[in-house]
Amino acid sequence: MSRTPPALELCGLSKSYTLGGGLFKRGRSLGAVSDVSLRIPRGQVMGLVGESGCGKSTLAKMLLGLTTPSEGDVLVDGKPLRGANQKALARHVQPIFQDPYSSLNPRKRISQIVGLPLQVHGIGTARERAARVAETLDVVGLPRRAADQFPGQLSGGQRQRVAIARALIMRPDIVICDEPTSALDVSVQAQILNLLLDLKQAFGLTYLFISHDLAVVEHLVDRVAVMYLGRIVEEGTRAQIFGAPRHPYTQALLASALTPEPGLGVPDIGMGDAMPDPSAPPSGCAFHPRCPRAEAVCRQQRPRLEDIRGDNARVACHFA
Amino acid sequence: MPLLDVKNLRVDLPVEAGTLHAVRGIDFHVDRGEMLCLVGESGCGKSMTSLALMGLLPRKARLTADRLEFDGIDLTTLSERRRSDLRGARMSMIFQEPMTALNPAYTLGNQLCEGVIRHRGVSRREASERAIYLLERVGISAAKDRLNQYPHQLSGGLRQRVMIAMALMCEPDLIIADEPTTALDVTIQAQILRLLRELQQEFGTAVIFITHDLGVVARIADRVSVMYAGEVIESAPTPALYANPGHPYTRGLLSCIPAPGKTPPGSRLQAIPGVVPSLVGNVEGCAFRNRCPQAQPTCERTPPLKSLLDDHQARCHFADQSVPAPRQPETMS
Amino acid sequence: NKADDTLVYASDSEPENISPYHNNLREGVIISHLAWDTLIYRNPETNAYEPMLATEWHWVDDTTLEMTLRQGVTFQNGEPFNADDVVFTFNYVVLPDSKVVTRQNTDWIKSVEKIDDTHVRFHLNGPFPAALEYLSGPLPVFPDQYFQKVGLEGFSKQPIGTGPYRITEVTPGEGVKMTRNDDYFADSPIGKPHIGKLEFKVIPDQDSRVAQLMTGQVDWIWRVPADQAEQMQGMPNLTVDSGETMRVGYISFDAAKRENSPLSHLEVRQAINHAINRQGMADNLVRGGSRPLYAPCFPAQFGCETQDVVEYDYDPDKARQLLADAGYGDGFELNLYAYRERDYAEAMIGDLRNVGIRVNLRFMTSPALLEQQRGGNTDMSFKTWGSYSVNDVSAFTSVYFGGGADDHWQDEQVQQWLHTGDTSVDPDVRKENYRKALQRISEQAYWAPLFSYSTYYAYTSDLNFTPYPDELPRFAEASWK
Amino acid sequence: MGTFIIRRILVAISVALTISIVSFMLLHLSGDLATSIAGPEATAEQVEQIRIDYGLDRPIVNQYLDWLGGALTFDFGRSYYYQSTVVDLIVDRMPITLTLGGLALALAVSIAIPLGVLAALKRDTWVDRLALLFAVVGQAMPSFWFGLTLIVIFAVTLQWLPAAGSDGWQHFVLPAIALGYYATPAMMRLTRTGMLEVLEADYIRTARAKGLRTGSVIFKHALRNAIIPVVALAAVELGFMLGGSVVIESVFSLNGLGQLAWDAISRNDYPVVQAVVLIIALFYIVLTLLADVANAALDPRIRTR
Amino acid sequence: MSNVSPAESSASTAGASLGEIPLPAPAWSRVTRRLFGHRGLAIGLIVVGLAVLIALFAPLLAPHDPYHQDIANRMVPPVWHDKGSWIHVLGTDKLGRDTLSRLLFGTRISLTIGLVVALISGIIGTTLGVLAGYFGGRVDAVISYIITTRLAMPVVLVALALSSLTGGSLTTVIVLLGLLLWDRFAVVSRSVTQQVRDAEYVYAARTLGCSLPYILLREVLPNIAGSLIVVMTLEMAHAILLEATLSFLGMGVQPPLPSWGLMVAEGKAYMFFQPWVIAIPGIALFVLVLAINLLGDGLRDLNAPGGRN
Ligand SMILES: Nc1ncnc2c1ncn2[C@@H]1O[C@H](COP(=O)(O)OP(=O)(O)OP(=O)(O)O)[C@@H](O)[C@H]1O
Ligand SMILES: Nc1ncnc2c1ncn2[C@@H]1O[C@H](COP(=O)(O)OP(=O)(O)OP(=O)(O)O)[C@@H](O)[C@H]1O
Ligand SMILES: [Mg+2]
Ligand SMILES: [Mg+2]
Repeated sequence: MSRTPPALELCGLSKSYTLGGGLFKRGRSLGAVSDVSLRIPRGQVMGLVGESGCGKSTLAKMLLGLTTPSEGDVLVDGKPLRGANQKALARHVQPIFQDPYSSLNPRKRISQIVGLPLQVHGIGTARERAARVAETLDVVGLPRRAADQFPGQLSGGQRQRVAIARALIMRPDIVICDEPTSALDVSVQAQILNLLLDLKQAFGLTYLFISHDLAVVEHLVDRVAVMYLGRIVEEGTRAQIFGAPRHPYTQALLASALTPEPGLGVPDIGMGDAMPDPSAPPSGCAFHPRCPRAEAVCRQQRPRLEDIRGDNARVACHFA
Repeated sequence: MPLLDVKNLRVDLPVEAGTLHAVRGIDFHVDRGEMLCLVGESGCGKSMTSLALMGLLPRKARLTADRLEFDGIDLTTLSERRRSDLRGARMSMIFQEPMTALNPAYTLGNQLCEGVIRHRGVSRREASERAIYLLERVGISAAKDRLNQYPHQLSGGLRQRVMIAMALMCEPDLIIADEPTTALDVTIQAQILRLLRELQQEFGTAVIFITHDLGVVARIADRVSVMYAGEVIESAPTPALYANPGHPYTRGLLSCIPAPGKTPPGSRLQAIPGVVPSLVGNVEGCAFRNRCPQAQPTCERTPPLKSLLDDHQARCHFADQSVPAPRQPETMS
Repeated sequence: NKADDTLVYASDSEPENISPYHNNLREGVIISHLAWDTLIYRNPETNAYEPMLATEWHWVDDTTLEMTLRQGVTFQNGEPFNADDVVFTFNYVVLPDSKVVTRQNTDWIKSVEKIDDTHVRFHLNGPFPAALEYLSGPLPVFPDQYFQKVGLEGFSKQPIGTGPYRITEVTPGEGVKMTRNDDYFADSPIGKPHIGKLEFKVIPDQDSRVAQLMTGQVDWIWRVPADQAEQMQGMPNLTVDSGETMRVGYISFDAAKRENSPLSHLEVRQAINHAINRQGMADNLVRGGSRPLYAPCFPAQFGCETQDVVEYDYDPDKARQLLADAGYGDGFELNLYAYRERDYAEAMIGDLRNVGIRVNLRFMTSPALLEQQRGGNTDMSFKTWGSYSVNDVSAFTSVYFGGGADDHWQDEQVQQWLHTGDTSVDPDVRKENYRKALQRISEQAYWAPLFSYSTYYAYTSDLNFTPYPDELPRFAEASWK
Repeated sequence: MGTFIIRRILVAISVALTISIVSFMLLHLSGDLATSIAGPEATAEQVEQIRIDYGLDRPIVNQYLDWLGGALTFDFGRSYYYQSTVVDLIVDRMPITLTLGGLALALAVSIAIPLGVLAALKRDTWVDRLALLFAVVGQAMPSFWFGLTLIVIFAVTLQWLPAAGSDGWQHFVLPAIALGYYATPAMMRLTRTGMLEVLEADYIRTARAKGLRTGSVIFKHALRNAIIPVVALAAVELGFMLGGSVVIESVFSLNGLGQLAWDAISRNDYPVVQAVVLIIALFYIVLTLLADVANAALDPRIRTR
Repeated sequence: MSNVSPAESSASTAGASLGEIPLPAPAWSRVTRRLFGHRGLAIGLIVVGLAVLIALFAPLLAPHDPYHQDIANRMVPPVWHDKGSWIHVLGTDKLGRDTLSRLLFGTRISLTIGLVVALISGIIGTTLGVLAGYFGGRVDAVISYIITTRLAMPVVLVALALSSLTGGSLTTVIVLLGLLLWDRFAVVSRSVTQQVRDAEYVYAARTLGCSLPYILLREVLPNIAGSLIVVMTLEMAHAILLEATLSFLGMGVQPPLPSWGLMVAEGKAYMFFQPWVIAIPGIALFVLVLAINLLGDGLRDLNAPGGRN
């Protein structure tokens, strides 16, 4: 596993935005993602969870080359992404976005949408491309006649399949899924999750899977990373995270998940309401204002993300 | 007498292709202090139902009902003016989207107080005091300062709590909460749900809670009504529904969610194949039959509402028959 | 109006400076004659020169004119009129610093010398036969003490003259208010003014002027388009009058720097002269006394000797023939520059089109046109000239063919004749030279003179008003019915 | 709010500078000024003299800087045509243009907003269609035609109001209607669209759910948000009215800035043209600045952004 | 009995109304239905279409040469007037040219002005607006500043100043208006682009390595076209009217070209006594602008998202 480079490796990745800047004024800086390092081995599914606004989508955008990192590097198959052009990257990394409604251009036919990657990369003749499109629509389980329709004529689940078909037609190695099912209801969600799992098996895909829904994450992933205010606070295998979470934020998160078990009531996680301001993060451990276990040291020192126990799981907490 | 009694409620919307029957004759009732959950797939008419109750349907919508009574008041014949006396005072609503449900141009204080000033004729001072009290109750610190803030200065979770406080300003008898937590992440969702439950127990308020998250339903509801394609297809006390779902759609829904500890990770999930029928025009027979694993030719007839155990009804020809074995998972369709 | 003894008259433009020497607008000339007097009066009916501020005058020699001034005249501010005023005025206006707008009105004067309080002597730069004409026209007399006290700027805000009306208020962009000068000297050939107050209003929009005349906000307007004027004739409370004016419309050609320009061919210029339906335009468009003209001068002007001028009649066939002769049988394309009366220009374009010349109209403001012309960019321009009402050909033909900035042809022979005519004091010599010049100009078709303009006046029927062909309304003579 | 205003002011200043350059260049590069000032009768020497007198022989940059330096202290030089300074001319004419523009805008706003609200509330009824017709008529009618028609009807035929002049309020009625009508359609349509959009907004439903009375929902909650873009547009329209009133001023012989500019253009009185263009631009800039501040007051999101 | 396979069951039991997503009607018939179902749009389309036809076939339709003048026969009133005649149905103008013929030929000029100006300004404004909206940040700041500068300039005055110097002509007017009227396009396309920019399909195109021009032209533009069409129709009307205004002030298209604006402007002198001179081109102008407006409104309605499905 250490021989072959991981499919995706992030080294100290950071991204800050400038807020309120203009022609004449420098804005404040907001660290959306800070110093994130992660390795996703080939063929694995990495889950990424965290509060809304903690930087998950920003991270995904950097992996897709949609924004350039302020610092740090992304390695795809061991090769740095920085400097690689978007077209070359497109062959390796493809996204599936959250919203099946806005991710398809409403004015193009499904065949055009799915065939676009081939066209952009100049692959095959028109006829070959059409064949590839049909084939890919089969793979994601869409009827062929869908090819001539417009996105507006498809249901949410079908649209999300179109998006998946578009992502897959170039046979990428890595698929970045940014909340791919949160806009869908449970029955459609199940269809999509099944499809993702099937494809992983069939093509050996590597996924980065971002979601709020812990049950879904637990069902799907091999490893999980938990983010809080732009930083990874805990990372480990599914069993490690869901079985024995060590960071207080992870614990709160898991405690808040509601399983369909009548009568259990809603648990009290005792975490206060203060969502911190990402442009002025708290000192020390960013979680300390809301942490039930916080002590003086948490205010002063930022805990490092370390593999303390040597079990290949990392956590950033003074008390882990 | 139930607080809210609904018989054969229908909501029709004219659309380009004809008439869309968004709500197709549903019955339900809510008692004082009760929490009723409405669940169902997206687009099955949950929001339309709640808007119908509030009298806030879209402009073109047409409402009919055999009975639509709130505390003995017939809502179908009520004038808009009398209706507005009820709204906010005795029945109030929490909307799905906390980010847009507050007017960006006015302070929270202004928006919180205007209702109670209008209905109870109290002074601005008194109204503010009540607002502060409620904001504190919904867990907002420094409530007094918040009154002078504008909605955009608040995070989603805070706004949603403000909406809840606003719904409580006049101590209504009925709160309708339309997916109040779908936009929020789990930690905030948990806080809000707890709060709603507490307040409800404290004030004896009846709540209609709309969601499609079955996890949430399980934790908070007294009773559940499951909707499909504009109809209530099953209605039961919460434990009964989870223990013994009577309609194949309910069963399908429950099996779609990965349940930690029950569904093995990485295994295939159950899914309900096919799509919801178009609600434009009339639907003959059982609306679910094209997706139903147990569908029979009989299903082309409209299924009756069958009563199961205490207060448990399901609209299926076979509701009272033993549950058949779950169907094999589908492959990619 | 009659009720408040105020005559409100309106026109489209206002003089940039009320001082008569510092504007070149007709509206300015009108005011000049209301508020100031000249040394000599030209009787508009007989064209004879009569005494005004000067009671007598005689030529000492070809370049010296002596005048006897009237006594007992005072300026409107009480300052007495005497030789100092005359000496000051004319010595001031010939200074380059005085920024007089129309130099040629004054540049024949070298200096004026005071002999005694009632006698002055004009020294001329050379023989200038039209001197009396000028002295009776655009050369009013200013009060020397007052002017020296307030300067030009002060003077233009609070002008003082000896004339029948006193200017009380000048509002740029709006107009001028005047009241009757009750101390006006009794022997003036103008006579005592009748109407108590005059008000000049600037109303740039033609139709607004008409509307205001109809609503009674204005009592008198002029330059009413013929069509409107004829319709207004039917209105009971309005009187419409018309008369020919000294203004002449013409087309000037400029082929000077254009060897290959079609206009360098005499036949082409002649063809254009034949192609334009002067009579039709005068009768149908201009109307009100307009007549076709064939020479660059107004017939009433001294020296407008047209007996040998070629009269190009309206003959499209001949025009086509001439064009064919010149090698332009298929026609050609040309620009026509213009700055006023777009419909006249359009009519000409129609006529030219009829003989195969495709003309594009380039319509612009008159300064812009002038700039284009002086830059040598205009092949053909439709312009007009009003001679500043000076009844002498030197104010017209010599301006355009005497070798000045606007002489496109620089025909030395013509220049010679005109010069002789302009400087000779013998009327017959002058006439002879002008005749030759005009003849050659027409033979060469350097221009296409078109027609004289007319003016339509429309005013309230309560008013007694007499129009004169020199385009100078005399409100001091007007009275209420 | 402070930084917001400061930033807006900085942008405003740079825009004003740009306009000053544009208006200066526009006229200076388009022909020989000296010839046109000198007038038809001038000789070549006189033209040269004028070139020197007016400083037109110096490098254009110097001329611009001098002019700008003057403009900063509201010294726009002297009119080539009138015997007075440009500032005096402008100060004289400004009240008329401002009165006309202000009245026209007030008229437009007081018709457009209520009508827009009504059309939105009565959407798809005959009220709405009538309002649309009214708007389209306003857009389709050249303003001079409308102005003259008003004159024919109200001044000439009915003799209710004077046809021209600026001596009293009566003189401003017709021109204000003619000018105001031109701005009404856009504002009305925008109000209508804004109201339709806002009425669909969730917070309107919230307000109704609180049981507020219809009037309170419409005027307190909906209108305030719907007119935010209308305020911005109103400022633009006023700017347009100030600069575009030439036609109306000419038809009604009002002696305002537009007329001044138009006369100056036809007389090549460049100092006046430049100053008027700059002044009108400054008006626009100040007005949009005010509109922005007003919007920030109406919409707290802008203020604290 | 309870073990029927799902495929069979749905095949055998699904009623017609329960099928999959209903197949939409063929695109063309839907379009025509919507076009003509919308009364305003239909009227607008017919009138504008008619105007285009008239413009194209003006030489065939015109009873006379529009330039042929006959000053002896000037100011003939239209046929319904006592002194009218069937030779000149709409009468003649001040030079005795046939009004109807000039009106028909004038359609060409007015339509050309409307179209070309809208096109030029559309291209300029849309380019600026799309770039500002798409890139945001500094690009946006700079372009917004350009837009503000442009808005702050009094258009009519500038247009007048320029055209008085150059002497108006059809080309000058078109170029001038085209260069001046792009502001609305820029403002609108900027704000719509800002909405579209963050649509995930644009991100998707970027992650596929689509070139910038492709994204702007093929992904962004079609989705903002709806608003642009509306602005376009507004600007067409605006340009036609502004030309009329310039003509009124004497600085528009030059005669003898018969533009409607010019005809209205010329007719002004006859408003009091021969009102038809101005009324005839005025009404034509009014009808065309009305139709263009209806067309724009209709297209906007047509393009409005009618719900997600
Ligand atoms: N273009 C941007 N400019 C400035 N700030 C931004 C920008 N994009 C994102 N941010 C900020 O960066 C932080 C991280 O945003 P991001 O979208 O990555 O969060 P997220 O974890 O994906 O949240 P969610 O779960 O709600 O999707 C947020 O505070 C957000 O406001
Ligand atoms: N304004 C409208 N015009 C036409 N159809 C509408 C309108 N609003 C909703 N509908 C349709 O009415 C049906 C019921 O909508 P409703 O909003 O009640 O669904 P829901 O159950 O609340 O769904 P969700 O879970 O997505 O909120 C849907 O098919 C929807 O498309
Ligand atoms: Mg995100
Ligand atoms: Mg809903």
